[in-house]
Amino acid sequence: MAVDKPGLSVKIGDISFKNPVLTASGTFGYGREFEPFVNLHRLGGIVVKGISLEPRRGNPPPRIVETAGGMLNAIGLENVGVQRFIDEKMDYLRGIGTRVIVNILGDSLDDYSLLAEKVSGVAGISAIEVNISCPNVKKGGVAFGTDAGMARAVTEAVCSKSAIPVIVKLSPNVTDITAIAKAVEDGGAHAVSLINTLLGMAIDIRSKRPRLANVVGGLSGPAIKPVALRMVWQVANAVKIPVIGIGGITTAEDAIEFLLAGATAIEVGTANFVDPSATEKIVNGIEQYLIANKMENINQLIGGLRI
Amino acid sequence: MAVDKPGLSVKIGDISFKNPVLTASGTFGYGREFEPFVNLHRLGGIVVKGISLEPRRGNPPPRIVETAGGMLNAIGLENVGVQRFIDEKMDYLRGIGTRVIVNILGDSLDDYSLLAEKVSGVAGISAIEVNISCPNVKKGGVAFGTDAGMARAVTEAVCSKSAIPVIVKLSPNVTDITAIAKAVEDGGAHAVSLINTLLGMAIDIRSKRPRLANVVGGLSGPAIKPVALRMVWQVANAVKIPVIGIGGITTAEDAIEFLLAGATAIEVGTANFVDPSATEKIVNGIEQYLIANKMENINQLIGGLRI
Amino acid sequence: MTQYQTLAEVVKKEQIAADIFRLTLRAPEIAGCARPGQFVMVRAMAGIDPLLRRPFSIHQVSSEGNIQILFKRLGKGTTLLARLEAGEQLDLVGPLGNGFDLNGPGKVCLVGGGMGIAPLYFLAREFLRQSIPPRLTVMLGARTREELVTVANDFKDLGVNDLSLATDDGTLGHHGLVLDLMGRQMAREDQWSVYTCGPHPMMKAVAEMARQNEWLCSVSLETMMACGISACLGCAIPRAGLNGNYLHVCKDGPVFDAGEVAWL
Amino acid sequence: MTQYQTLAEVVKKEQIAADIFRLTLRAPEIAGCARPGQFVMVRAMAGIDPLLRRPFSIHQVSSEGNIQILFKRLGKGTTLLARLEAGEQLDLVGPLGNGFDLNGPGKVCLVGGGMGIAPLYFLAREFLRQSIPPRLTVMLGARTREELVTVANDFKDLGVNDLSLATDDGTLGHHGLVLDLMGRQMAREDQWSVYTCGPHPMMKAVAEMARQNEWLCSVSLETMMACGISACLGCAIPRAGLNGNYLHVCKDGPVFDAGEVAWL
Ligand SMILES: Cc1cc2nc3c(=O)[nH]c(=O)nc-3n(C[C@H](O)[C@H](O)[C@H](O)COP(=O)(O)OP(=O)(O)OC[C@H]3O[C@@H](n4cnc5c(N)ncnc54)[C@H](O)[C@@H]3O)c2cc1C
Ligand SMILES: Cc1cc2nc3c(=O)[nH]c(=O)nc-3n(C[C@H](O)[C@H](O)[C@H](O)COP(=O)(O)OP(=O)(O)OC[C@H]3O[C@@H](n4cnc5c(N)ncnc54)[C@H](O)[C@@H]3O)c2cc1C
Ligand SMILES: Cc1cc2nc3c(=O)[nH]c(=O)nc-3n(C[C@H](O)[C@H](O)[C@H](O)COP(=O)(O)O)c2cc1C
Ligand SMILES: Cc1cc2nc3c(=O)[nH]c(=O)nc-3n(C[C@H](O)[C@H](O)[C@H](O)COP(=O)(O)O)c2cc1C
Ligand code: FES
Ligand code: FES
Repeated sequence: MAVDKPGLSVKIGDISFKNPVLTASGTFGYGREFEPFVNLHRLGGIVVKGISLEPRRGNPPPRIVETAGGMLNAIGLENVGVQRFIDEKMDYLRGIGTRVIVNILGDSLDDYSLLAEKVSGVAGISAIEVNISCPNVKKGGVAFGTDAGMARAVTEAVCSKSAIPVIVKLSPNVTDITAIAKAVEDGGAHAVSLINTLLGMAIDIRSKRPRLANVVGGLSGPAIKPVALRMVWQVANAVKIPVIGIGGITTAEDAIEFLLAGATAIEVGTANFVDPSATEKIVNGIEQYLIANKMENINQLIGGLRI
Repeated sequence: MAVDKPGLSVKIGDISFKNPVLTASGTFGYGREFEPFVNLHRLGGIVVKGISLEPRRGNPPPRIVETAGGMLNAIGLENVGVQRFIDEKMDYLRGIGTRVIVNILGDSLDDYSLLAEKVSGVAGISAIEVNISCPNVKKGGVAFGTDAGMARAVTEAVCSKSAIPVIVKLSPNVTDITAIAKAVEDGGAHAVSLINTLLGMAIDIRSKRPRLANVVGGLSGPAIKPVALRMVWQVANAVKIPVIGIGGITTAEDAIEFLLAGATAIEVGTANFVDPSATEKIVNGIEQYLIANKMENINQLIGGLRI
Repeated sequence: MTQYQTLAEVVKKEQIAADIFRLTLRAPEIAGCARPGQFVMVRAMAGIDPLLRRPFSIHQVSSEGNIQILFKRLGKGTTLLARLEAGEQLDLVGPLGNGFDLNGPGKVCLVGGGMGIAPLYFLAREFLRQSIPPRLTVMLGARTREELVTVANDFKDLGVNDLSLATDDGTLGHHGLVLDLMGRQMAREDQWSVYTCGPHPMMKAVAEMARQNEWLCSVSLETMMACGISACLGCAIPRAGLNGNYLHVCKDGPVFDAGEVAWL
Repeated sequence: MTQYQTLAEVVKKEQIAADIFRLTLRAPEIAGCARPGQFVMVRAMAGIDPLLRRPFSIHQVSSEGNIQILFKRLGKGTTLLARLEAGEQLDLVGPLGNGFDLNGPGKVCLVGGGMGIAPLYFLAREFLRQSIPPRLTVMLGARTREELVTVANDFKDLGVNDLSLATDDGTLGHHGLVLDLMGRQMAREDQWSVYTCGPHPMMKAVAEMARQNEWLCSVSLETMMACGISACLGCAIPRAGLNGNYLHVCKDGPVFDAGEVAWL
C-alpha cells in the first residue's frame, strides 16, 4: 500500500510540531535571514539565536575558522538581549506560522529564571531551549552543563518560572552525558536537546597564534556527527522525555540516523551556512524516505534502530 | 644565519628520540607492514598495536566505517598477546634502529602490572604506553581513563613494575582531561599521550542497523584534530611531564600545531591508512619548517604558541 | 534585500595570470539586482572539503544575465574553482552585502590592490554608465605586470581615461605602491570621494590619507565568513574607538565608511 | 611481499557502460610484480572527502608497465575516479593481498558476477599464458547486456573459447543466474577447480555447490578496508565454524578457500 502523505508531526511536552526538523540556535539568525532561501512555514520550528538578559557584544574577531569537515566558532553569544528580541524580532517570527523556540543563556541561576519569566508569557513563543554550556560565574566559570547538580538547578530555576515546555540543551564535553540528562529530567525538563559544540582549538603555524581570538571555540558540522549520534542514542535509552538530536546534520539521511537512534526531532546547525535551503530539503527527504519505506507515520521511524 | 640541520631530538623521561614523530598504536601494525613505504629508521619511534596478557580475537565485523573527515573503528583490541608479541615481533623491531614503545591494555590492575613486568625487561623496548581507555571489568566496565582515581591506580600499578619510562594514554571522553592528566602525573607517569579516540556511532538507514557490529566505536582522523589540539594545550598547561599529542595529525603543519600547543612529541594514526608514507613526510616537513623559520632546535618550537 | 540561491552554469573560464582566474557565471536573478560592492557566496563542489562557501566580490554583471568573479588561487576553495570548466555548475548565494554608495561628493578616485580590483571594475562601470562623478580616476596596484595587465586593459576598454598603475616589481606602471600615485595625483585642496578595496595594510594607509585630507573614503573589507547572510555572526569587526557592538561585514558591509571601523 | 606506493598517471579512461569505467594506469613497479587476485588501494584526490583509499582488483597488467582497474560508480570515491581524465594522476598502493593459487587440480572454471569479473580477466590470461589447466571455462553474469558485453568480448579476444554469459534481464546470454550455467555445464563427476568473485550471495551459492560436489573453490572476498596493508585490522571476517581468530581479507585474502570462511 502506497503512502501519499505520511504523518510527520511530533510532540514535545504538550506542543506538537508539524515535522521534526528544527533549526539550531545561533545558525539561523532570527529566522528572517533565511526567508529568501527556505519556505519557513514548511519547517517544524525555528530555534532562535541564544538570548541573554542584557545585550552582549560577543568575542573579538577572528570568531570562526574552518576545520576538517567542520568549523570552530567563538561568537561569544553575541545577541540583542531579551527585550529587544521581544520588541524587534517576535513580530516577524509570529507571522511565519511555525513553532518558535527561544534559546536562553545566563551567567547565574537568577539570570535563567528571570529570562524564563520574561519569555514564557510572550505570545508566539512555544518553548524555551536552555543553553547550559555557559560558564557559571559564581562557580568560577565551570559550565552549568558539565555538572549534574548545577544542570538540575538551572532546569528547576527555568521550569519554576515557565508556563511553556522547557528543553534543556546539553553540552557534549562531559564524561557521562546520560547522568546530566537524567539530572535535567529529574529537574523537570520536558525534553533535552543535544549536542552543543565540542570544545576545540586551531593554531596558525605562520603567526604561531590561535586562529580564534578566544583561543578555544566550539566545533560543529559533519565532523562531530558520530559523537552526537552516539550521545543521542545513549540519552534516548536513559531518559523518558523526548530527545532532540543535533550535531552535523546536513542531509535527510543524517536526520534519519538521529531519528532511528531515538530522537523525536532534530536541529540543523552548521549546514544552514553551507546550504541555506538545507532545512527544507531535509523535511522533503524525510517525507520521501517514509514513503519509500511504506511508513505512514514518523513515529514508526523514531527509535527504530535494530540492534 | 641559515640552519642546515636543525636539532630534532626530544626527550621523554630519560630516553631521547631522534625526532618527535611517532606512530599511533593500532595504526602501524608492528612496524614491518610499513617497510615498503617508509624509511622506518627515519622515525622518532614506533608505538605498536595494543598488547594484552592473552591473545584477543577482537570484535566481529563490520569493524570500521568512514565518517566525515574521519573513521570509526571497533577493532576490539585484537592482538597476538604479550608472549607472541615478544617472541615473534620484537626481533624485527629491534633491527630498525628506532625507539619501540609497547602499548598495553588490560581488564584489571593486575593485568596492567603483569604486562608492565613482562615488557619492561625486554631488550629493545624503550617505553611503555598505557592505554587506559579500556573498561575496568571490576568496576562494571567503566573505562579506567574516565575516573581520576582509577587512572592514577593504573599508573601506579604500571610504574611500580616498570624499569622503563611509562607514558599514560588518556581518553578524551571526559569532562576535564586535565584532572585525569594530573592524577596520572601524581601516580608517577613519565609522560602522557593524548587523545585516544572519541566515542561515536553511525547508522545504516537502509538496514536500520548500526554500521559497526559493536554499535559504538572510536572516532579518529582529521575530524577530531581541533578537540585533540585543545586537550593537548590544556594538559600541557596543567602538568609538568612531557605531553605527546595525538589526533588527526596528517601533515607536518598539523604536527607543528601540536608542538606549538606544547606537545613534546606527536603520534600519527589514521593518516597512515590514507598515506602510508605520511610519517616520513611529517618528519621532513617539520625539518623544513624549522629551517624556513631559522630555528636551530625543535625545542624552540615546542610550546611556542603566542597567546 | 532580494537574495537568491542558484545553480549557476560556468559560461566562460579565463586564466588571466598564473594564479588568477575569471569565471563568467549564468545567474540571471543575481545579475538582475546586484549592485557594485556586493558579493556572492560560492560553493564549488558538494561534499565537505572544503565545508564552507567562499565569498567573492561581483566583478562584472552583464545584461544577458551573467555575472563574473575574479579570483586568485590561494587554497582549497579557489583551487577547486580554478578547475571548473565551461558547462559545469556551481552553487551561488547572492547578491549579498550593502554595496558602494555611488553618491560621494566631488571627484571620485577608485584605489584597488590585488584582488581588491575585482569589485572596482563593476563600480567604475556604474559610475560611467550613470555618468555621476565630475571626474573618475582609477589607481590599481598589483605585484607584477602579469597580475595587472589584463584587468587594467579592461578598465581602459570601459572608458576609464584617467588610469594609473603601480606594481611592486615595477614591471608595469609606477614601481611602488598605489599610495604613491595617490600622493602625487590627488591635490589636497580638491574634494574627493575615495573608494578602495585591497590588502588590509593598503586600505589602512588609504583610509589614513583620506582622513588627513578630509576626503570621504569607502572601504570594502574582507573577513572570514561562514554564512554571508547575517546568520552566524562570525564576520564581526570592531568599530572605530573599539566601543559599542561589533560591525558585521556581511550585513553592515562589506563596504564601510573608513571612519566607522577600527584600523588595527 | 613487494609493495609500492606510486603516483600513477591515467593513461586511458574508458566508459564501458553507464556506470562502469575502466582506467589504464601507468604503474610499472606494480605491473611488474602483480599476480591475479591481488588488488590496489586507490586515492583519487588529496583532501579528506572521502578520507580513506578504496580497494580495487587488478583487472589487467600489461607488459608496458600499465595496470587496469574496472569499477562501478557507486559512491564518493568511485564518482571521483570516474571523473579522472587521461593525463591526471592518482595515488596507488599495491599490489596487495595473496592472489589466486593457479595450481588447482582438474578443469578450471571461473565464475564472475558484476564487478567480480574484474580480477578474473587477469586470472584467465595467466591461465592461458601459462597453459596450465586441461580445460578453462568462464561463466560471467551481470544485470544487463550493457554491463557485460564489452568485458565478455575481451575474454573472447583473449582466447577463452568456453565462455558462457548470463544476465538478470536476459538481454545477453542466459536469462538468469551464472549458477544456472554451472549446474548445466559442469558435470558432477569431473574434477573442477572453481575460482569465483562477485556479489556475496552469488559466491555463497557457488561455494555451496562446490562443497556438495567436492570441487576445490577459491573465493575472492570484499570487506570494508581502511589500510589494505594489514595495519588496521578492520577487514576481519569470521572463519568457518566461527571459532579461532578472525581472518583478515587484506592479508589472508582477498582470495580464500571457500571452506575456510564462514558463509553468513
Ligand atoms: C566580501 C569578500 C569578498 C571577496 N572577494 C574576493 C574576490 O573578488 N576575489 C578573490 O580572489 N578573493 C576575494 N575574497 C577572498 C576570498 O574569499 C578568499 O581568498 C577565499 O575564501 C580563499 O579560499 P580558499 O579555500 O582558496 O583558501 P583557504 O585555504 O581557505 O585559505 C587561504 C588563505 O585565504 C584566507 N582566507 C580564507 N577564507 C577567507 C575569507 N572568507 N576571507 C578572507 N580571507 C580568507 C586564509 O586565512 C588563508 O590565508 C573576498 C572575501 C570577502 C570576505
Ligand atoms: C579486495 C577488494 C577488491 C575490490 N575490487 C573491486 C573492483 O575491481 N571493482 C569495483 O567496482 N569494486 C571493487 N571493490 C569494491 C570497491 O572497493 C567499492 O565499490 C568502493 O570502495 C566504493 O567506494 P565509493 O566511495 O564509490 O562508495 P561508498 O560511498 O564508500 O559506498 C558505496 C557503497 O559501497 C560499499 N563499500 C564502500 N567501501 C567498500 C569496500 N571497501 N568494500 C566493499 N564495499 C564497500 C558501501 O557500503 C556502500 O554500500 C573491491 C573491494 C575489495 C575489498
Ligand atoms: C556560529 C554558531 C553559533 C552558535 N550559537 C549558539 C547559541 O547561541 N546557543 C546555543 O545553544 N547553541 C549555539 N550553537 C550550537 C548549535 O546550535 C549546535 O548545537 C551545534 O552547532 C551543533 O550542531 P551542527 O553541527 O549542526 O552545527 C552555535 C553554533 C554555531 C556554529
Ligand atoms: C584502527 C585503529 C586501531 C587503534 N588501536 C589502538 C590500540 O590498540 N591502542 C591504543 O591505545 N589506541 C588505538 N587506537 C587509537 C590511536 O592510537 C589514536 O589515539 C587515535 O586514532 C587518534 O589519532 P588519529 O586521529 O591520528 O588516528 C586505534 C585507532 C585506530 C583508528
Ligand atoms: S558571515 Fe555569517 S554573519 Fe556575516
Ligand atoms: S584493511 Fe587494514 S588490516 Fe586489512
